[in-house]
Amino acid sequence: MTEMYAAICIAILLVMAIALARACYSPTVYDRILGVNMFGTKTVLFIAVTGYLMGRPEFLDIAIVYALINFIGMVAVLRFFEYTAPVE
Amino acid sequence: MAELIDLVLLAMLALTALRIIFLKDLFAIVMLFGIYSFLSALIFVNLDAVDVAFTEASVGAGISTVLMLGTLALTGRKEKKSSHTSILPLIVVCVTGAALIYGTLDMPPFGHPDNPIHQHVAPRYIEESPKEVGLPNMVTSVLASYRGFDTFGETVVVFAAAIGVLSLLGIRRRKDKDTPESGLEAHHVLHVVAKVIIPLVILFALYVQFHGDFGPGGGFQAGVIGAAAFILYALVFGLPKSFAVVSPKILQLMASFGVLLYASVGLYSMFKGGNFLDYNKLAADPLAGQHYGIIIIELGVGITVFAVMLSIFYAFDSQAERSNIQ
Amino acid sequence: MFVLDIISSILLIAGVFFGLSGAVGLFKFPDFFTRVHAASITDSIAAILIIGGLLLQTSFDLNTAKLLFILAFLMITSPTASHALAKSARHGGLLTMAEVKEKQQEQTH
Amino acid sequence: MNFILDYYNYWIVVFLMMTGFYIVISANNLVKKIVGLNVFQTSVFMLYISMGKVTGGTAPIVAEGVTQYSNPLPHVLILTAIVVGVATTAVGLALIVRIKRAYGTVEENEFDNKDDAI
Repeated sequence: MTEMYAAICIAILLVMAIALARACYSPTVYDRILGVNMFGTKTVLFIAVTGYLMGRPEFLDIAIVYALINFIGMVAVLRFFEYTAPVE
Repeated sequence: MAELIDLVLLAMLALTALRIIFLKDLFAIVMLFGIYSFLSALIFVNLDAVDVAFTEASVGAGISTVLMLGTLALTGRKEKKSSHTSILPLIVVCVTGAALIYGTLDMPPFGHPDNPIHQHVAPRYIEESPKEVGLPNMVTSVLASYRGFDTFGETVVVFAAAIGVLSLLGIRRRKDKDTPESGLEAHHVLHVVAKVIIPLVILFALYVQFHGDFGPGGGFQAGVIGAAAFILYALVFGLPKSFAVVSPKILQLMASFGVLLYASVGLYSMFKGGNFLDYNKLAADPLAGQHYGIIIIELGVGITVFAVMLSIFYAFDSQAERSNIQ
Repeated sequence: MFVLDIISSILLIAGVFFGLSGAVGLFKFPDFFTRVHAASITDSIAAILIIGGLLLQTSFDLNTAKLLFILAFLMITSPTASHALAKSARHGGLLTMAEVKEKQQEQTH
Repeated sequence: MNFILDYYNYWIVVFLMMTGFYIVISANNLVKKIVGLNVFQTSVFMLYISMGKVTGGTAPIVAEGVTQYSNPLPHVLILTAIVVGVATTAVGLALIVRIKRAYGTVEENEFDNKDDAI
């Protein structure tokens, strides 16, 4: 099962890299937010899988924090974004 | 496998930092900074520092990003063309970097068990702390018991930061009722979901607070997560409603109460005939004394951090709302 | 146990497949709203499949509860975030590709 | 390859540190400077945590059947440093808000000029 987890980890890392690329280079500001959000949810899954890969799955708490902070960051971006006029 | 993940994550971190230099849109910079914090927390998980990852994910990625976004709402989101020449900084940075890289070659190799850092003090913490303090989480025992005095200092620094921010900005309440509702009032789905999420988050904060002795977590993290729940409430429903739930006055009282709670544990142990923050004297059984002491001071830290983070957010958000309504 | 391992492997691989296809969609689709569609739907299904795969490896303890909590949390927040983002993009005046084409045609006529 | 793996973490730390340093000294906008400071700060955290890692070790929380733990001391130092770091960042941002109110700008050269005009 360990090899399986390792392969899944690498694949999720790949997805994260693509989402990061979208966040770095994006046509509109909304695409950037989308990339950041996708990056966040994939990190949650990544931590969950690495917990099993390393054999210490009790650290799933960190994944919960990630999911929570990702959502709050998203809401904060939307909220303060209304104050600053879009440029693109 | 851990090395490979480490390699990839650090490379992603470096690329993110590099991209921050070249972006001109401050909004994008702050969002990339959020990713940067997330990535560094992931690396901390991979390097076995779960408690640090917990803190970095909640504090660095959560609170810092929200505060920076609040500042951007006040200062505008475009960086203007710099009048500096960028050659001189580049030379300075390259020379310093080269010197530092030269210095790293003398460092002990990464991850080797015989490195000097692992020879002194740390073995004692690893071997003795489960017996002396009786907690499985060594980070909590070192933080709260062995280095309790240090942690007390950090708590006071956090408290001082709140005083600094409040004296610079202040929290303004709007008196007139006619001003338009703030918050994301157009997003009805968000309102419903926030109502479901917030109790869960507060519950999770309490779990982190009291489970910190056995798993990753503790007062610092729990305080920040609790504050994040109320920040979410303030973001979605607007500041006036949030003031009705937790008023800034109560927060100021809570912040000072937490610090006093921490200090009073120290004074009580002196009163019982020990040194300052000597938990062994708190109860007849030294182990039980350690338990009481750690739970109470973690509670103090949690209350202070919660109150400080939330009042700092109030200060920034009330400024942002005020200037954007005018 | 062997059967469980196989089932959870299948779930994990399927989850990663959907995750990857969503990431590709993030670059391949023509306008913002289709990209939101790609990202949000695959996000949800990937979360369900991967956490489902991990759930089969637990033995009904605290970890199971935590995984279920993460799953529930993601199921609530991730679609909400996508919805709010798409809504504010719409309010911010972003147009779909079809609308952009329509506008261009109007201008040329 | 071993040589690279032994020092890779430190090199990335130096790179991040220099990136943060460059942003601080070259950026004109004060908010960007704060971001640079935070990048710098995180690189220092990374250095400490890298030094605390033991290959084959695990997180310093007692578990059955584990003999090798990573060093908990850097974790404690950095945990508190992160919280203090965000507190100082908040003070810095508050100062920026005040500067914006006093000068009407947060670009370094612009309020320098205004100072000279007075």
